[in-house]
Order: sequence, then C-alpha cells, then structure tokens
Amino acid sequence: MADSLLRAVDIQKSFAGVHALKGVSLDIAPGEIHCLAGENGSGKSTLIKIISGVYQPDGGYIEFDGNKLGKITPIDAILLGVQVIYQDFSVFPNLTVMENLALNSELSDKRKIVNWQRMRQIAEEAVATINFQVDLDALVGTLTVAQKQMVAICRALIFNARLIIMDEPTTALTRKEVQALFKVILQLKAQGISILFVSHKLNEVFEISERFSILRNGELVVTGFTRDLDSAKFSYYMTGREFSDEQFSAKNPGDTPLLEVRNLGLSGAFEGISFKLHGGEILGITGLLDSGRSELALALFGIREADSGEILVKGKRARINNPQAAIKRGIGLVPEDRLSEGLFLPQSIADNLIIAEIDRLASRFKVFDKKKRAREVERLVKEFAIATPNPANACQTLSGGNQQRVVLAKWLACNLDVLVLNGPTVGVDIGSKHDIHGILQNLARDGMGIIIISDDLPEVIRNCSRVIVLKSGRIVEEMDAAEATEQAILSRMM
Amino acid sequence: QEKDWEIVVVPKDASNPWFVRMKVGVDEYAKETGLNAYQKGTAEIDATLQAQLVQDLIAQGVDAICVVPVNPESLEPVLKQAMDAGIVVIAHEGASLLNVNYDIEAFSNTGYGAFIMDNLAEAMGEEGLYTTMVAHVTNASHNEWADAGVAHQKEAYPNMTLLEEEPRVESEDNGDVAYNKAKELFKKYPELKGVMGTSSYDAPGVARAIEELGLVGKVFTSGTGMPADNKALLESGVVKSLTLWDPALAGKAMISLAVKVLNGDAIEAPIDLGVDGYGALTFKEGSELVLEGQGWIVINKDNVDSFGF
Amino acid sequence: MHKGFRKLTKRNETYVSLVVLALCLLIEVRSGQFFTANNLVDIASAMVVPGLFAVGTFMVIVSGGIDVSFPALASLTSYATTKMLLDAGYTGGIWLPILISMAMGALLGAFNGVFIGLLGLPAMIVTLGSSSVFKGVMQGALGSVQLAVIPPGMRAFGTSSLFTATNPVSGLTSRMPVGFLALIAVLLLSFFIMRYTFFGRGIYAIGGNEASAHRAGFNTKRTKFLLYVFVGMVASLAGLIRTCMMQQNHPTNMLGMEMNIIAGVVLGGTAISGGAGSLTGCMLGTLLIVIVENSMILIGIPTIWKSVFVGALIIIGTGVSAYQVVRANRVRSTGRLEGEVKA
Amino acid sequence: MTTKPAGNKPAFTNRVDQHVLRLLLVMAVWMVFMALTRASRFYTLINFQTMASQFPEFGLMSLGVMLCMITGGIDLSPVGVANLVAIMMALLLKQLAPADGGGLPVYAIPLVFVLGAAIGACLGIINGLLVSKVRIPPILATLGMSELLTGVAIVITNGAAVSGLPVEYAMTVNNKIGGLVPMQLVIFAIMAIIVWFLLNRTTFGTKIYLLGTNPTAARFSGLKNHRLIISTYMISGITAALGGLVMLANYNSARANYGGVYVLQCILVVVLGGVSPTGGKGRISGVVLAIVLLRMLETGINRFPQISSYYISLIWGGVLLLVMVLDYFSAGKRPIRRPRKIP
Ligand SMILES: Nc1ncnc2c1ncn2[C@@H]1O[C@H](COP(=O)(O)OP(=O)(O)OP(=O)(O)O)[C@@H](O)[C@H]1O
Ligand SMILES: Nc1ncnc2c1ncn2[C@@H]1O[C@H](COP(=O)(O)OP(=O)(O)OP(=O)(O)O)[C@@H](O)[C@H]1O
Ligand SMILES: [Mg+2]
Ligand SMILES: [Mg+2]
Repeated sequence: MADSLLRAVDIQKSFAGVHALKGVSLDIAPGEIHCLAGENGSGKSTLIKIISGVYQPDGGYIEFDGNKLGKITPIDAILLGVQVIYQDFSVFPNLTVMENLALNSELSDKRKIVNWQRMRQIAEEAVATINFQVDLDALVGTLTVAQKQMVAICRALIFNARLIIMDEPTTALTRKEVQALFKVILQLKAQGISILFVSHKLNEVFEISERFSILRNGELVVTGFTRDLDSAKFSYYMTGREFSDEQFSAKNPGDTPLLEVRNLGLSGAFEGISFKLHGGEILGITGLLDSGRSELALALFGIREADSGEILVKGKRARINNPQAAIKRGIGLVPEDRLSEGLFLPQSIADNLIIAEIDRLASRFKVFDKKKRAREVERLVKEFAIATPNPANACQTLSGGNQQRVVLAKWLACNLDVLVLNGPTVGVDIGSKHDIHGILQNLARDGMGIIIISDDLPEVIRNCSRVIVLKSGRIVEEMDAAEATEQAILSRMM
Repeated sequence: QEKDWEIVVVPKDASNPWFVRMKVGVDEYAKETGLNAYQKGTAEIDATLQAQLVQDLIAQGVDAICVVPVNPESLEPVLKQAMDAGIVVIAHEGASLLNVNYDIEAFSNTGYGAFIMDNLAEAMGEEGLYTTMVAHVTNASHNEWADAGVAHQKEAYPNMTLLEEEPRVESEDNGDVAYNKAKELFKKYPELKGVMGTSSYDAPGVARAIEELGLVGKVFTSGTGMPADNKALLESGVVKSLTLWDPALAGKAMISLAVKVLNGDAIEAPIDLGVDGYGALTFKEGSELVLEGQGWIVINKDNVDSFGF
Repeated sequence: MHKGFRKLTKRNETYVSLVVLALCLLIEVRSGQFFTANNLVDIASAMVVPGLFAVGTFMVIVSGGIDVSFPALASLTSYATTKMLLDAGYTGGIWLPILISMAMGALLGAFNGVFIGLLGLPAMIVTLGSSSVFKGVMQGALGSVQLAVIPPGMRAFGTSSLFTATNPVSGLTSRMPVGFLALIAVLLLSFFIMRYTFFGRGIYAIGGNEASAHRAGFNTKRTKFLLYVFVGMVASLAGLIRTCMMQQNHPTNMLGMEMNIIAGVVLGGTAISGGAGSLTGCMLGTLLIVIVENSMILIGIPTIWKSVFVGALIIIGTGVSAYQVVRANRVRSTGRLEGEVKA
Repeated sequence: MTTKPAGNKPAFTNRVDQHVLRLLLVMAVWMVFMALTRASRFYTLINFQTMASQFPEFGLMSLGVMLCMITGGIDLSPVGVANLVAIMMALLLKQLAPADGGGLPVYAIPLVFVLGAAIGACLGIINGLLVSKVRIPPILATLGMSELLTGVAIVITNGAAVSGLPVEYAMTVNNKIGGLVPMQLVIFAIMAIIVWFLLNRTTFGTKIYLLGTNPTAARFSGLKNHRLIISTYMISGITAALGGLVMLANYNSARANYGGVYVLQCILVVVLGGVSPTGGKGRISGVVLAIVLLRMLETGINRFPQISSYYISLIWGGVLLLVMVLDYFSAGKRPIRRPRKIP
C-alpha cells in the first residue's frame, strides 16, 4: 500500500445540519478495482464529490500520487486523471449524444472553439470502446435511463483517466450491459487504471472488486480484501444487522383475479399481453430494457392508454385512460424514476406521503382535516420506518432508501388492490431493500395483488410467485418462481 | 399666509418634454412669487397612478391642486374628494371635469382641433385625402381635437376627404410607431395626401416617413410640437408649421388662478392672470367652470427660434 | 427524406415559418404591397432593434434564465451616452458612441450578472429589480427628458443607408439602414458563439442541467456572468441604434417592449425552461411579431381592432406550434411525455 | 442517517417565514424613517385610509397572480380582465339605472359583483385551458389573452371611457364602514382570507404547491393537473375581476387602458412577497405584506415634494434586490436546489 494512487485522509464534511462524513479515509492503489459500499445516505456520493472537486472538504485532505492537493475544482480533478460517473449521470438531456460524449474531454483540453468533426470522432471512438449502439445525433433526453447511463460511462472512458469512479453505475443496466461493463472495467484495469466502484449489489462486489471499503453513517466501518468477505459479513458491515432471506410463496390467492389483462397492446411498445393477477400474489415481470416492460407499467396506470385489448378489474372491464381512473379502480404505480416521477423533493415528507390519498383527508367542502392528516402522516412514518426527525422536513433531506419508502407509503395509504412497482429497489441499499421486500410480501399476504417489474433477477425470484418474461413487447414465458432459476429466465430474456 | 400655501401642479407624467417645459414655468413662477408651488408627476402616463398621486396629495392636506388629467373621467371622483376636503382644484386640458373650481384652457379644444386642420388644409392646398393620428384611441383630448378637426374640415374644406378605411391611427405616443404607421399608410393608400397629428410625437414621426419615402412636397402633416424638438424638420421644409401653446405659461396660469381662488378673489370674466395669453380669460359659452384664453401659437421655420424653448 | 420530414414536423421552426408565410400571403392579398421591394426593406429596418433584443433574450432563455431588464438597460445607456456626448459637443463619428454605450451596457449587464451568475439568484427576480433600478437611475438621478437633437455623427449613422429600394409602381422609396449590418453582425457573432464556442455550448449545457454543467467542468458562474455582460452589450447597442435611427432620444419609449420580445423568442420555439432553441426560430418568432405590428394598416385591420388581432395571433400562433409539437413528440419510446412543463 | 433535529416548525416553512420577517424589517425601517421625517403628514388617519383604499385594486390582482405563480405559471392578464369586466359591468349599471333618474334597484350592486366575478372566472378558465390543454407557455398564453381582452374592451367602447354611472355604485364601494374602514379594504381582506384559506386549509392548496414543485410527479400521484391549473387561473380571473370592480368604483368610470402599470407591479409584488417564479413556494402573508409595503413606499415618497417620483422605482428595485440578497446571505448556503431535470 506504499504506492497508493489516491489517498483521502480523515475527510470531514457537513451540510446544513447533516454531518455526512465524519473523518473518512480511503486508499486506492494503482490498477486496482476498489469497491465502496454502504447504505443509502452513508456518505458515498459525498466522498466521491470531494475527491472530484465538486465539494470542498471541511476537514482532512486528498493526496494524489503522493502529492497533497489543495482546493481543487472539477476541472483540476479531471486533469489529474480522475473521472466520475455520477449517480444521476450528469448528462445534458437537451444536447445530442455526440455532444454529451465529447464535451468533457474538449473542456478539459481547455478548448474554446468547437470542432464538430472532432467531437463526432471522439464520440464514435467512445461508443466503440464498449460497443454501445446508439444514434449519436439523438437528444439524450429522448434516451432510456440505461442508455443515458451508457452515455455517461462512455464519456468517462474517453479520458486518459488514471482513476475512474463509478457511483452505482449498474442500477439501471441490464445484465447484458453489466457484463459488457465489467469486461470494460477489466480492460481498463489491464491498462493500469484504478476503478472505484460504488454498489449495493453484493454479487457485483464479489464479481469485480479486489478490495472494498464500507461506510456506515459517514464513518469507515471496514476496508479489506474482497476474498476475505462473505455475503453475511458484507450485509452485517453495511447495516449492523443480520438477515435471513426467505422465498415468498403466495398463501391463498382469491378466485376472481383482481386484475386481468387481455391481449393488451400499445403500438411501438408491446402487444398481445395477457395475464391474471390474483389477490395475495406477487407477479414478477422481467425483460430487457426495451422489452416493453416500462410501457406496460405506464399503460396499467393510465399514463399511456393502451390502444388495443382490454383490462378487467375484479372481473369488470375498465377503461384506464389516466392515472385517476387507475387509482379509482384501486391500482397504484411506483414509478421507475423516483426523483422525477415519484417525489416532490423540496416539499415536506408529510405532503409527499399523503398526496395520493389527499381527497380522503378532507372533510366536506374539501377542507383539510389537519388532525386526520397528522394522524395519517404519523401512522405512515411509523409503519414504514421512515428515518426522519420531523415529517415536516423537506423530502430531499431523506436518503434514497427512505425516499423510496415514501413513494411506497404514498400508495399504500390509498388502500389499493393492485400495486405495480417498476424497479422497486433501484439504487436502494441492502437494509432498505430487505425492508421493502418484507413490506411487499406482507401486503400480498394481506390480500393485495402486486406486480414487480424488475430485472434484478434475485429480487424477482425471491419475492414473486410467478414470473412473466417479456421480449420485444411480447410474453415469451410464464413460469413459477419457485422453480425458476436466474439462468432459465436469462435465456428466455435474451 | 399666502406664503404658507402649498400648491401642487400634477402633470400627466414627468418626462414628456411638454411637461418638462411646464415645470420650467412652475418653478419660475414659484421663484418669482415666493410661493410654495411645485410640480410633481408620476413616472409614467397612467390614469390610475395619477389618481393615486392626487389622493396622496389630498391626504397630505395641500391647499391647491392644479392638474392636467390623463383621463378626465377617472379623476373625477378623486377630485371630488379634494373639493370635499376643501382643497382648491384647478384643471388644465380637462374641460369636461365637473369637480373643479375652474378649468383653464389655452383655447377651446374644438378651436384647437380646427386650427390644426386649418394648418393641414393650407399645406395640402385645401384638397385631397387625409387621415388623423392620435396617441391612443383611448386618449381623451387627442381624440377631441381629431374629431373637431374632422368636423371643421367637413364644414370648411369640401374638397378634402377623410380616409374612410383608416380614419384614425395610433402612434402610441412613440415617434417610432408614428413613423412606421405613416410608412404603412403611404404604401397602402398612395392617394393619401395629409396626416393630421395630435400628440407631439405624431407630426415629427410622420415627417420622418415622408422624408424617407421621398414624398416631401407631395404629402403633408401638421400637429402639435415643441419648437426646439422640431427645428430641423421645420427648417428643412418637411413640415410647414406646427401648433402649440406654451405649457410653461399654462402652468403659471393655473397657479395664479389657484392663488386668486385661495385669496377669495371674485372670479369674473374677463380675468387677467398676469400671464401671456391668459390676460383676458373668458368663460366658455354655457359654462361656469371652463375659462378659455388665447394661448395658442403657430411655429414655422421663420419663428422657430424666437421662443427660447 | 421521410425521416427528414418527420423531423420537420417536430420542429417549432416549421410551424412558425408556416404562420409567417400565411401572414405574408394574407397581407399581400389584402394590400398587394407586401412583396414589394420597399416594403421588404421597411420590414428589415423595423427588425433591427427588436432583432437585437431578441438575440440577447434568446441566449438568456437558453441558459435557463430570463431577462426583463433589457429595455431599461438600453434606455439608460443610450440616454446617458447621447446626453454625455451632446454636453461635450461631440462631433465625431459613430464609433465612440458605440464604444461608450456598449461599455456602459457591459457594466449594467455585469450588475445583473453578479446577482444571477455569481450569487445564483433567480433571474426573473433580479432583472425585475434591476429594471426598476435602471429606470430609477435614468429618470431620477439623470433626470432624463427627451433629447430632440443627437450628435451629428449619430445622426449621420442613423440616416445613412446601405441602399434604397424603390417601388416601381408607387415610386415610394425605403432606405435600408446601416444599422441592419449591426443586426447581421450580432447574429453571426452569436451564432458563432452559441454553436462554435464552448462558452456557447456551456449556455446550452447550463440550461439543460446546471449541476451537470458544473461537474463537466464548465465554470457555470463565470459563464452566466459573462452571458449577462454580453447581453447587456447587445441591448445597449440596440438602444443606441434606435436613438440614431429615430434621430432623437426618447428615454421611456422602449420600456414595456420586453414582453413582446420574449413572446417572439418563445414563439420561435425557444424553451422557456431553458436548454433548447435555435437562433433561426428566435428570428422567425421576432419577425412574426414585427410583421404583425407593422402591417395592421396593410391588412386593413381597423385601429380599434388591432389589439384583438395581435392577441388572437399570439394565442393561435403559439397554440398551433405548442399543440403540434406536443402531439409530434407524444409517442416516444420511453413513454415519458416530453415537455411536461410546469404550467 | 443523521439529520439535525429541526424544531416543531417545518424547515421548509421556516425559511419562508424568514422572508416575511425580512419584509417586516424593511417596512419597520421605512415607518421609522417616515416618523422621523414626515410624521405629521404620514401618520394621519386619512393617510392610512387613503392607502387602504388604493392598494386593493392591484392587491386583488396580485392574489391571483400569486396562485398562478405557485403552480409554476404566471398570469399577465389581470389588468386586461379587470378592465373588460369593469367596462361590461359599467354598461350594465347604466342599463339598470332607471331613466327617470331614480335610484338603482337594490339587487343591482350584488348582481354586478356576482356577474363580474363570473365573467372573470370564465376568462380565467380560458387562460387555464390554453395553459393546460393547449400547452402554451403561461407567459405567452396570458400575454396574448391580455392583449386580446384589451382589444375587445377597446372595440366595445371605441376606446372611450364609460362614465356617467349611477352614483350609488361608487358610493357603496367607496364607502367607509363606520366612517373608518374603506370598503375596498374589506373586499381585499375577504379575498385575501379566502385565498389564505384555500392555500392552507384545503386540499386544493396542498395540491397546487405540489403541482408547482413537480408536475410529472403530480400526474403520477393521480392529481388532476389540468383541472388544478384551470381552477387556479379561474381564481385569478375572479380576483382580477374584483380588482376591476374596485377600480370601477374608485374612478367611477371604466376604460380599456386603466391600470396598465399594474401588470408588472403585480409580478413585482408577488415576487417580493417570496413566491418563487419557478413554482411550489410562497405564502400569502408575504404577498400581502409586499402589497402594503409597496403602497407605503410610494405614498411616503409622495410626501417629499423635492424627491422625484422616479426614485420610487429605484427604491422599489433596490428593496427587491436587497431582500433577495439578505435571503441569500442569511441562508448561509443556497438551499439544496431541486434538480431541474433528472435524466
Ligand atoms: N447537498 C447536500 N445538502 C445537504 N445534505 C446533503 C447533501 N448531499 C448529501 N447530503 C446528505 O449527506 C448524507 C450522505 O449523502 P450521500 O449522497 O453521500 O449518500 P450515499 O451514500 O451516496 O447514499 P445513496 O446510496 O443513497 O446514494 C445524506 O444524509 C444526505 O442527505
Ligand atoms: N405532459 C403531458 N404531455 C402530453 N399529454 C399529456 C400530458 N399530461 C396530460 N396529457 C394528456 O392530457 C389528458 C388528460 O391528462 P390528465 O389526466 O393529467 O388531466 P386531468 O386533470 O385528468 O384532466 P381532466 O380532468 O380535464 O380530464 C390525457 O389524455 C393525457 O394523455
Ligand atoms: Mg449516492
Ligand atoms: Mg382526467
């Protein structure tokens, strides 16, 4: 460890009222793949932003190549050879893929004048490195989440970086893409580039990293070699708790399905989709990114009305052409993108919790019943163990896992019959993930019908009673989850 | 006691050169007489702003308010409050007002409109197609002048005709708009021979268009304007003559009359306010409130330098 | 070809062009005067000042900001310049006035820039405030009144022309003002800035996602600061040219233009939320507004119907393109509806 | 997770209250200043009564603008609505007045208020439809409507004022209750309380705050975005109409161009009151305070004969910037920005 590439020493950082990092030290050797893990809100992203010059530390310092650094800006960090793929990708939705790819490198070259030809060349090379197929002239805003993430990854690869930091790069990637990414990472390692890899996903940590560090509550809990780690230890270090994972099995599904879909189609997205969902069941829907799974979720919730086929709710035909129609029939949706679709970040946690059931908290004449509201908020905060000192705080003060609980709680407050979850635990740490799974299973046991749309196969297998596999907008397989293996599902997805 | 009176002149706004000139008169008069008289205007021409300023003055308890209303109708209830509070109210360019002690007109609005028309007719050789221009169709006095001008033409100049399709265009109190509107008019109506302006931006703006389109000597305009601002146009012959009265004198006349009323002097025609053009004010026919003077002036290239403003 | 056409249907510029074209044809049918040399020159000349303002407004809106202070800024700088030179008895050419007023424009732009760029305060609030301040300084501290005479150099610039268009039928002539070159120059410059410099790409990037722009290595504070300085300079140039062309300075008659200019820019497809828009669209939108304002008589709309017509045109013009663009973009692979603008 | 325990007060709310406090401070400074310099002319009953009868006109309009801004929109049409409604009701009043010069029927004034508010509501609904269904950016939709409504008002009246109203109307609305409290103030207070109630005691209030914060999430939460937006603009139409009815009484006449300065003034007041132009934030207490503060500043300045009215705009802009900067530095750091666009 004598020759470390980057050393962060005793880093301190507070935000108005939040002590995010309490003296964290981190050491990265040249050419190593180092994994940084920790629960939501443990300070991983903050540490990264300090390394990359986005934030200034309140205390401690950074050493690069043995040199102690002073105050650095993002550009300084880039020039040192530090590249970051941020959790929110930091892409520009209003610019083309080409520009998104080439901007950073051109900026770090301190260019003032744009050479579009060179930009295109840079972009073409970048997508070629990991064989990413994309229209370079498309606006990034029109891409899917995974494609955006690929753009961010390609962008980082352009640089002659010495350290690439990836903040949860795989959250929105499919397995195939993750494999491709890992191949790239190994290539990079072979070139002597160090990788700092942030992830919640146990299997990824084991698969790719040589060393790991785990943060909890802004403190470094442990750092060591991955080969000395096992899954129980890993979870324990992260959460300070121990878990046992049990397979869910539907207890007593009702007779009439809560939700039945017949031959549903939406042009350009999916067609001929039929399935039934009984109370007490958790149905898994999985597929690759463009398999139509997200559109199906939107169609079930009325954001995009299906243009053929029919939806039956409790045996009765229902026209679901907008979210209110869905809610009225007892269907809720936990959307794919929590930040932009699920939450009102600057508003209070309380308002975020009760917004979907708000009309039930009003007395006559739509006058808000403050007492009822307070009681409801208190109940939800307690029931979903949302970690906040005060529900009147802004929702953005919560960590990712807690934010996801808020979205979940918002729907469960409405006494729905059917809950559709699109990527329920994307970017959520083990502890919260476990809790969320527990909540979902309990709900199913209480008779609710749940649809989990996810490509996190262990999640699907462990929590669902049945799994539907989508491919190119069609159902290619329906299997019993208890008998399904990851391998079997994968082979049908591809 | 006379020295303690507070007499405020409220113009339509404060940056229009017209009222800047009025302020010159007011300040001069205050200095000469030692009265506590001053002018206070709003930042923009706006009926509501002016009404509120007057209300503030009432609440402050001034002794006399001399006002040039943006909009006579909207000021009426406010002036009533002033009268009720025992404040002397003198108006100018507000012949329709009822809640005033007196209104002074440099002349009658109809007479003025007719006079602008006379000037235009003379330039046009008393024949041809013409139209009228006002700041806004919502502007009171401009439209009165224009109406009077048209009425006078019907009577006195049978060979002139009003442009049927566009009898009244707006300059929005903006020289640039007047210029662009005139260009449009001349394009669409090649036979158009004259534009009767009312606001002090109209004639100069129209003249610019006449000059640019190469119509000097073929198309004419007349209207209101300040000498210094229009010197170049008059001298180059694009505009033959403009009409005005001196706002500085009007300002002085208002204060002078206010003092008389405050003093309790009997107001009987003819009244001499000791101001040029306001030496023998007479009541407008059938009115006990409106006093008319002989204050208008014609400026042309010969006399444009003789006014000193 | 087919793809190209589809792309066209998604662009705002297409719809605005169509609306402009339809309006031109309407004017031509009603007056027979639209497509005459002198009328086209008149329109071009009327475009100069709004066009310059629109360029600045466009850049600011792309950066995710908004500027309502440019008329006040232009009024103040052009008044102060003219007054100062008059008082000094200046008889030289146009360059010194341009220099002085643009320097002042830069200074006042920097005033906005400090609050918006460096402190990060909301642009709308800052420019509302600074607009009042500029107006107050001009009318209160400088005691502005109309200046009927301007220095001879400015006057010469305002009346000189590139060429004169003559209508062979009516014999009417129109001058193409030299100021039009300024519009062309500023357009070319800003096109270059927006497309070929990283400062310009930074403006787009900031409008798209400010935090990302910062991380990507843009100096966002400096970019925004400089943007407002630049916009201040363009606005002050517009103010000065207007003074020259009118051959007099009226301190207040530019005030209140801001909303129409912003309307034109947004009409041309610049996203009011920032990040998207093209100079072409911006000019088309402005052109539409300028044509409307200068063709009421040609169309034969009676003066008292003018506001009705302009209002209806703004609503229909923006409505058509807003509605078409939403429709064209509605079906998208992600299923998320684009332009979920805050309403 | 470590979060500093906040007090009982919500953190988000606390920050806004700070803003209100700052406004109070500015107001206190001004009142002390007036007491030291012009006590005998400022601190009089009639002066306060006068102020209380003046600000309701634009105060009412500002209430609506505030609601629209909370949803992330803006309303530039209140003056257009006010004048059109005032004109229509003035014509109605003249119809209702018996030809023989007798008194107005008792139902006339209530009828005028109900009908006026209803027309305002309809006009507001049109705004709301343009913004929500047609998806025209609010700034353009309401600008166009404003122009259109003004135009209609001009066409109806030919640009002239409608005057010669039956005296009872102005007498009733200008009346001072118990000889003390101006009726205009009462109307304003009632509307302010209604708006306060809507924002703080009904689900509608919570919904529009959330809608203004994130319309996509609002849609995904099952809120009826369109209906909410339409209702908001409808309320704005009603408050604007009431503003028009108060103007009708104050000036005992109606005209298409009354109160032109109020458009920007309303926005200024609302923004100074702490409403964020990007939506989702703002309280009625701040706005009411800003309305009163504006009036006090203006009336105060009018107490100084030697100070030009132009300094009002200087002071006004200065206060706006000052309060913003105070907010900035007292917050220490900028509050966490909501990511504008999340990929
Ligand atoms: N800009 C900020 N202002 C205030 N608090 C912040 C800010 N950024 C982060 N925090 C807080 O600091 C703590 C650490 O946050 P950080 O984003 O580093 O967590 P993380 O480990 O990356 O979590 P996740 O797994 O959810 O990404 C959290 O409590 C968070 O709420
Ligand atoms: N952001 C958007 N982009 C495109 N279309 C939209 C958007 N939001 C809503 N729509 C369309 O508008 C229609 C109504 O949407 P929504 O359910 O949000 O409105 P609503 O408030 O229920 O309106 P109403 O009550 O009048 O039906 C739907 O058909 C939807 O497809
Ligand atoms: Mg993180
Ligand atoms: Mg609906």
